Amino acid sequence: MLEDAFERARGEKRMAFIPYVMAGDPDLETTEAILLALSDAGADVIELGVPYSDPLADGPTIAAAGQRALRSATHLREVLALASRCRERCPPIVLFTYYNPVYQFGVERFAREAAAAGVAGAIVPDVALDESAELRAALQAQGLTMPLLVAPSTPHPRAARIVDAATGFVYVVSRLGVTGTGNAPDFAPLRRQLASLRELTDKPLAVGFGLSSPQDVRNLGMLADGVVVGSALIDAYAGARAQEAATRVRQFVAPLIAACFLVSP
Amino acid sequence: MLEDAFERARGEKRMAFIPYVMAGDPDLETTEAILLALSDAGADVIELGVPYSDPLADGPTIAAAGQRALRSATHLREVLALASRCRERCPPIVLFTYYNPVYQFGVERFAREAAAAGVAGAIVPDVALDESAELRAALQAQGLTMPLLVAPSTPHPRAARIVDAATGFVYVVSRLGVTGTGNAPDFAPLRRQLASLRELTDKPLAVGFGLSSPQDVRNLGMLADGVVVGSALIDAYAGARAQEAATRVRQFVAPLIAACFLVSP
Amino acid sequence: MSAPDTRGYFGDFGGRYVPEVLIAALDELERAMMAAFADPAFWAEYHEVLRDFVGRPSPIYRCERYAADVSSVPLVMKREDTNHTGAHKINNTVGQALLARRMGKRRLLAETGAGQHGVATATVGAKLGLPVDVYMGVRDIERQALNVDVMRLLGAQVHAVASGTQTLKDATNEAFRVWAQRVEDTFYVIGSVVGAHPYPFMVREFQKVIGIEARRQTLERYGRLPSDVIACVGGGSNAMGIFSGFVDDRDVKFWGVEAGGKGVDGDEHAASLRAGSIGVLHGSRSYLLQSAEGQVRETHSISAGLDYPGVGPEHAFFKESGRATYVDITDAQAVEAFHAFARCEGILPALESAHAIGFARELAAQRGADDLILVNLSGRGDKDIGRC
Amino acid sequence: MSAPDTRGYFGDFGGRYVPEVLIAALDELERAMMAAFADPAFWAEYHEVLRDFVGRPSPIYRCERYAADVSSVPLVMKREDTNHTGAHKINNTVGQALLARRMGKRRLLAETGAGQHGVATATVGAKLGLPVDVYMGVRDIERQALNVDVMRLLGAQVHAVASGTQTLKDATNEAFRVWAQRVEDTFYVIGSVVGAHPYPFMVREFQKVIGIEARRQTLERYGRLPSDVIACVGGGSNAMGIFSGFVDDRDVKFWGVEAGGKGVDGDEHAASLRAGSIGVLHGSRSYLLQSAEGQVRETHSISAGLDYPGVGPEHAFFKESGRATYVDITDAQAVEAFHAFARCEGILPALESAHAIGFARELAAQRGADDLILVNLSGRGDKDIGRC
Ligand SMILES: Cc1ncc(COP(=O)(O)O)c(C=O)c1O
Ligand SMILES: Cc1ncc(COP(=O)(O)O)c(C=O)c1O
Repeated sequence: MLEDAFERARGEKRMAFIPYVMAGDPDLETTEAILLALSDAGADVIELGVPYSDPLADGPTIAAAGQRALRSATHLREVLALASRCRERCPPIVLFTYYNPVYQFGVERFAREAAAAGVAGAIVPDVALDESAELRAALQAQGLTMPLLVAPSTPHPRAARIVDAATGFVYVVSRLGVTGTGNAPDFAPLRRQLASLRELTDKPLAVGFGLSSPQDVRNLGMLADGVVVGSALIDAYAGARAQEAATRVRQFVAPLIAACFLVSP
Repeated sequence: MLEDAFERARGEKRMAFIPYVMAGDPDLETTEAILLALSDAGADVIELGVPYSDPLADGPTIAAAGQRALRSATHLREVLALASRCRERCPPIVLFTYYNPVYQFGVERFAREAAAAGVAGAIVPDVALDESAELRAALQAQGLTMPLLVAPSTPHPRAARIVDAATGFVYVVSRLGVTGTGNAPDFAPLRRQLASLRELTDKPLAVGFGLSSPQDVRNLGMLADGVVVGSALIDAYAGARAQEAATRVRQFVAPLIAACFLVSP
Repeated sequence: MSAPDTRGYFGDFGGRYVPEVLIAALDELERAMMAAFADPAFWAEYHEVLRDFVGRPSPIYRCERYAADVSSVPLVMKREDTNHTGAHKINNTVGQALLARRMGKRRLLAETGAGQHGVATATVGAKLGLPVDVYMGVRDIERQALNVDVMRLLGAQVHAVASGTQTLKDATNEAFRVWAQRVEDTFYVIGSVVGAHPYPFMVREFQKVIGIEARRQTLERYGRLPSDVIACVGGGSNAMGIFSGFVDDRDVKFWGVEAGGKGVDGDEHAASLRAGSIGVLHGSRSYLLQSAEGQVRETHSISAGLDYPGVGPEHAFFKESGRATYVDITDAQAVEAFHAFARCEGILPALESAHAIGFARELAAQRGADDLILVNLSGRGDKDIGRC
Repeated sequence: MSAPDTRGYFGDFGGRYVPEVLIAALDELERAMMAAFADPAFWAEYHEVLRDFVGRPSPIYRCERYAADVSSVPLVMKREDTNHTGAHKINNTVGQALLARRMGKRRLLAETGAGQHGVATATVGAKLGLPVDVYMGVRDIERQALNVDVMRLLGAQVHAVASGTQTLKDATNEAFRVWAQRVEDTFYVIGSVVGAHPYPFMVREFQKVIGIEARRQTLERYGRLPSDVIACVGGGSNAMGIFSGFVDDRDVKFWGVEAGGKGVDGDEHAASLRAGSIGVLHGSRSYLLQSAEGQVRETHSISAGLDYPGVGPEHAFFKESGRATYVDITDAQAVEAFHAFARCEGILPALESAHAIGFARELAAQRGADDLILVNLSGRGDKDIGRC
């Protein structure tokens, strides 16, 4: 499923647009409305965040969204049910979850139920290459992907091993640090890294962390296959619920999606 | 002069009555009125306290009296002037002073000016036998006495040396501790001590510290030659001034003086 | 020296569950650490600072009165409370800061709960001229205002963490986040035998001096080894520090004392090993207190330094292998031990250490003159006055 | 060992200016002290307690940064701050309490100002099972509430002294008064080299361990003696303790640093030697701050432990004989040194010690690499946080 999404975008000479949404923030109804809005707006893949008490790869925006979601008692089970409910009406959904909820749920069970819910894969930010084998195998056994992250600090030989092991796509972290809109990436080195990763693999390269504006998207210079926007999107609908949130999301993503096209190679 | 006072009392088959007054508490005028009242009432010797900032042999009553006196700027010089003013109208005056004011005044000068003021001697509670030689010599050179203290904790051989060195009288401390009315002496051991001191010397033995009532005086059983009453007397006039204070003093000392007689040998 | 495997596992516990952005830094740290550990000059410098600056060796002290009514067993305290800054924490910060300097790092970063580790890091940073940023939960900043003042006097920047529980757990998250941003020039000084590999191993090696000294001192003074070694367990560094000196002495029993709070049957405690389950927190797999859904739980202990939902992976390994036994002491028992020990021995123990001391009295009742109980008195209790 | 003469005089200073009621107790004490001093078993016990309980030897520590900008002179701190209870005071209370036990005394009595000596006495009393009564001025109880809590936790009774200045001077008067009442079963533990003979001598002998250790350590580490030894002077015990280790090394210069308060030209300071005159206070003849009429003056220092109008008689003797030079450091200078030292070396000095440290920087500017300045860091500054 994921491969198709990137393929289609590539066919349309654009980068895939991958919004990140925290499930259950502030309630599941709102998330559902947002998912549908994103789908309508033309998102290619959706990252669906699973709330976690200790999101150490996340900046304040996503961390706060997770706190709100926990207050609405959203955990992995509820997120899977949501994904299942939306599967027919949405582009491919990739879960974004920390490892511990998965571990408690049971790794095998997680893979099975995620597959049953129609989910395309899982990004687990605190499981880097070295700890990924078991989870990757379990997901793969269910036909699910496990994108891995490459960071600016990742040395080249290690990056080669990561892109090798990643499935679905490679998540290229745009800058040092955590998610959040505070400081924009430094695009020159990012472009260099994308070019060098491109030499290593044909797998789609999706860039995330800190992208918030159409200009950021354009700055990627079409070197990436996809663009992840999370914190900025959450900021855009924070405080709103249901249809009101959906409306704001629609307004917010339109120019970003346009920017994915605008760039000339 | 002191010897005469004790002699006269002995002749009258009574103990000499030796009130203690803090000079300048709360002002010199009051002290003067009190001195005259004591004289009228029949005091045999007067201990005149010199205010000092750190009276470590004194309990709360005399310490507080000293504080009040210091607030009226009464120091050694003022006390000597007072003694001089009252000399004609009073029984012999013995200064009760800590060493430091004397030391600052100058030991020689102190002896000289005390003699000039007509004072009979000086009791210096923080100068025990061992440190007393210089001061004693200076006072003696001016014809002044220096009574020394004997405490319940003083070993017998040392007591012998003290009574030897003491001039004027021997000040027998009635109990462990400092001046004050809090706890009355234990009279049985005190009487034993008086008896044993009596074997050592013919010098007058005056008992002080903690005596406050006619009964205390009677409890001495005529084994002493004199009775010092300080804190209880100060309590009796505290808060009053001038003639009012003098009146209270007169009322307070009358039964004490009577008790000095009452005791049958 | 029993090291974890190459992936940083002690048996099933440990590992490296951190974002990719930190992996290179952990690799760099591991390489630098191994090089330093193999370099006698590094250890010479470490020991010189421990001697001159920290005041090591810390003494062992035999209690005269505290448990004399219940037992004739010699009850011996390893006196980490006499260290500069008043706890064992500084052994570790000295080691890590020297390593940071050796690696050419320009700044230090630390999380802190009670503030003891923050103070120990600020202290070493001041001494070495390395700027220090300390992350501390808003609630802890309020509860431990004095230590905040100390850190500031030492020139450290104390940053308030308002997310999550606003305590140590979230301060640690935040420290990881900040490290991820500054990973190139910043050394993250972790305060206990927790975190991603190589931290649990490295911190243990820096705290091992406690056990090495205590073993030598006990042999010298009493001509024998202890029958039992007791230490409180928060993250587990003081316990691992003293245990590791005796790890090959198979007859020496290890007792880790966790914070029983208001009772381990309820929710208000911090006894991860006693009452938790296996999971992943702050970079390693170990025991932790969590909900059925894998959300990390809020904990409670009267002692701020034990108020942490996780525990070092090597303790989890010791628990599974049976090398150590983990027990708990409640708030009330710890407070009682604090008072009794102060009055009987003239030493105010840290409330953390009071947990170990409380258990020691219980164990003493089951031991005799031929045994010898060694307790790690991990810190002084000045910081706890007014709290019990 | 340079003892005072048989009457307790160092030159013209010292003696025994106390009420007769105490003379026998002082005689008894002197005899017991001399017997103890001649008994190797006494010293063995004293040194064992210092080692196991206090944590001695305290280290010497060479500063790396504090005065490096003004001098290349090695600046070495004797670390009394690492002692149990955080100051040199405990060396003395250990000695006196052991002596009290040897004499069969049943209770300890102490005066305290800042509370450090009170805490040190309460500590040793708890350890030995001897009840402790501490006398402390009402104003000091307010200013030093934390130490009051510590004393109470240790089981001591703290008695408020409301007379006079309500500070250390009057607490000392009161302790003498109480001692006079209980002289038979009570040992009065004086906190500095002051009081009537044999206290100044005895306290010095119990603090001499500082100087003996420091001399050995300096020789071992640097192969030479210090050119200068610096200590702050309140009553003078930490200074006398370190000086006495070097007293026969005639080339070693001694510097005593008094509290200059708001300036020794005015009235608000506590510099008895610099700005006082000879007199008698608390049982001995020495320098003190007094009015022309011989009333003892109220003093001022930001550092409670130096806020005392008198000084030990041996210091008066050292001043007269020129063996030591006495200087002063103002409140403002001490506070500045406190901050600078904390930030440069990672050590919070007691405000008392900060006086010595402040002067050390001045002296360092006049010394070079061939010299060596040794400073007695008499205590830790935790107690002073929030006061500067
Ligand atoms: C004195 C003391 N003991 C123990 C602990 C708990 O930490 P650990 O279990 O890592 O020794 C702390 C933590 O702050 C502490 O300050
Ligand atoms: C740390 C410290 N240094 C110095 C002093 C001053 O006393 P001394 O001059 O007797 O050493 C005190 C007194 O409390 C103190 O606590």
